[in-house]
Amino acid sequence: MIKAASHETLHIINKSPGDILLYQNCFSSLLAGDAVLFIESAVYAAIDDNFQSVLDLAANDIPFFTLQDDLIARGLNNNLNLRFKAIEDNYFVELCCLYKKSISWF
Amino acid sequence: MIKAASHETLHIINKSPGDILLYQNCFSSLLAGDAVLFIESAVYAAIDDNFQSVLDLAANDIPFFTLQDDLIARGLNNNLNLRFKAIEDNYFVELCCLYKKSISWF
Amino acid sequence: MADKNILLIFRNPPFADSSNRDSLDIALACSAFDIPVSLLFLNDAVLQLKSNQQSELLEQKNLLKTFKALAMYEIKNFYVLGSDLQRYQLDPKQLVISCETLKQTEVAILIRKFTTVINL
Amino acid sequence: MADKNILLIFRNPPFADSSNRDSLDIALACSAFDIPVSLLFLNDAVLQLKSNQQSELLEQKNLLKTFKALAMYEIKNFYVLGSDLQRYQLDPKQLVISCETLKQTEVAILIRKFTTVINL
Amino acid sequence: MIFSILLYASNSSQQSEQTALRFSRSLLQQGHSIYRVFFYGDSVINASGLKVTPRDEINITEQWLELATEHEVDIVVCIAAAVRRGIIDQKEAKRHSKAAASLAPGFTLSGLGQLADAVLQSDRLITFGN
Amino acid sequence: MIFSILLYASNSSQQSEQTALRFSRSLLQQGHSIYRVFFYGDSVINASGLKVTPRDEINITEQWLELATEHEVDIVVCIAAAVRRGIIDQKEAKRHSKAAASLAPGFTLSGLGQLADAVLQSDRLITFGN
Repeated sequence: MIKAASHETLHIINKSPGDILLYQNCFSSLLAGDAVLFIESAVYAAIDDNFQSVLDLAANDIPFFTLQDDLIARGLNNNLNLRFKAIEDNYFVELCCLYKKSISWF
Repeated sequence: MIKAASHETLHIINKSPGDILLYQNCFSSLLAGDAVLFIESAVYAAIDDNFQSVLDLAANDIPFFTLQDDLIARGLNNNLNLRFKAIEDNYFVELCCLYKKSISWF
Repeated sequence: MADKNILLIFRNPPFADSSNRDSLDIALACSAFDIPVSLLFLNDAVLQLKSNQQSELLEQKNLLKTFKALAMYEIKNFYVLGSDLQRYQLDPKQLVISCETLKQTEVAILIRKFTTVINL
Repeated sequence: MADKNILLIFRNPPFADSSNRDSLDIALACSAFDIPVSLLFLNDAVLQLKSNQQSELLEQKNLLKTFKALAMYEIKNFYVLGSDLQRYQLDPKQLVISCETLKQTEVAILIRKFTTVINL
Repeated sequence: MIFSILLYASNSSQQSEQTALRFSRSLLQQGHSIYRVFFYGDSVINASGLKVTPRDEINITEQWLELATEHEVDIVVCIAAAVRRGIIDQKEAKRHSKAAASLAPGFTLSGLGQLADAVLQSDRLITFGN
Repeated sequence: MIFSILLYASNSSQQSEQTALRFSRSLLQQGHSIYRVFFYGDSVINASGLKVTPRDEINITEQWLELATEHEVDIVVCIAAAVRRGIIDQKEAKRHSKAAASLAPGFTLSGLGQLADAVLQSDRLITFGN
């Protein structure tokens, strides 16, 4: 039986996936138990065809969240990468409570 | 006999080579007759071991200049990439006169 | 003084900073001074031309109306990169203004046609 | 409230913006409140620790003196990446403070040890 | 839970401020509390009482003040960051012989100790920057 | 040759301003001229008369004013960019019912037409930003 990982660090990233170095830094800082929340311009990662190579740096067991309102504001409703789970703002708060700390990457 | 290219566009770049996208944009915009001037944090390109891959985007006949004072201020005096020619501030002005226009990449 | 024309390069996604609005305002000012203006969208900048944006959700102003109004100021030359469209799964028809799609190698050739380039 | 400790992440080269100075000031303030402080230098940030900088040429203040003075405030844990040193041809001996050199994979493990991380 | 918010915009985009506002409103609605909002770096410009927001844009300064008043949130502007950017209160104006103050009423200038204190007193510190 | 300078700092680092100053001094020394220096975007903060520069740092505002006075350089601050960041002159203060002005004496607020005019009147426009 696999023990469920505890909730450790919530990584909050807000730049578009064009900022390759920022994504490398963020994804290299992940350990099991962490999660990544994509906000503001980072929501474009969910429709970025070039994103796979940097995405591979993040192990499959790291959950990816993205803000629903930031997606809709940018006209992004379909063809989203299935790895991303869109959430409401109140769940952003819940994530911050659930995880022991946050790191903002900007 | 090869005709000397005219002096067309001076590209002025000021971010460190960690900003990969900026360097790709700048170097993709070069044509014969252009030159690149590396100022401020961009002078670190002259000591960057990882720089070769992006540098290959710029054809060999594109001159690379860098500001002497910006190098010295950052403690960079030796092991500089030989492609870069260090210049004084007054030659920065001369380059701007010599080339028909400039584009700043920041 | 030789005749001038100007290329404004946009490189940033919508809402992230003020550079897109600032470049657009330069475009309008230059046009009012009868300087021919062209706009080039690189990287994420094409994303701001996407239709169906709902910036009111962010309590932000979007620039779509201003882009659409540029034709009234005789600003009609817009360029985007095919590779950027592809990257972000965009069809040229989804853009709010009609843009010419360039290959990467055509950017350098385009730039050469202008006396002045502003790249905020 | 559980005991706190803080990691400050530096990511920018010297002179480029105010983030390095701002992070350093946070380090000093936290130390004054008896919060244990560690500093992690990523990417270009290691370049600001290089000796032989002559910032007076730029009429800028450099932060070398402040970094050297951190020990007086009981701030002694500094981390750099081996890959960043190598990239910029830096020897740990050329740095003005004594840093522990980490492998890329050790960064995530380091981060886990802190209750608070500020990453300007 | 007790939150504190660190605002650190590196440019005049209001996007990170607006995200921070959305986040703050949401957490207060859910019954959590904010110990302190700390304006640092270029974010201090948002505490200017002299800036004029175009009519079709949101006035971030007012929104923070409303939130602070309604929920008794402590809003602190870093004095060092503010003074070097021309955001000064009456006291600083006098001390530096400046003709006028520029800090919007309702904001307080104070030192980074207020941020360190927020680290100690809060369960979570969330940074919003760009 | 006739130069114009466009300043566009996206953060409060003074590096690009200082490079622009070095460049401007050098070109004037070589007998070229500056038609106009145009402050745009976040660069307008450098035209604040209320900011206090720490004693061990260079006061960029004063340096631009010195250069302007000595060489009769036209220095213009974009009015739209300035007003939204709280950099206002007496006229704007009155118009918007603000308690005080903040623009440093010696600087002028004006519109983007001044930049378009600079494009037309100069041989070279050089942008310094970050």
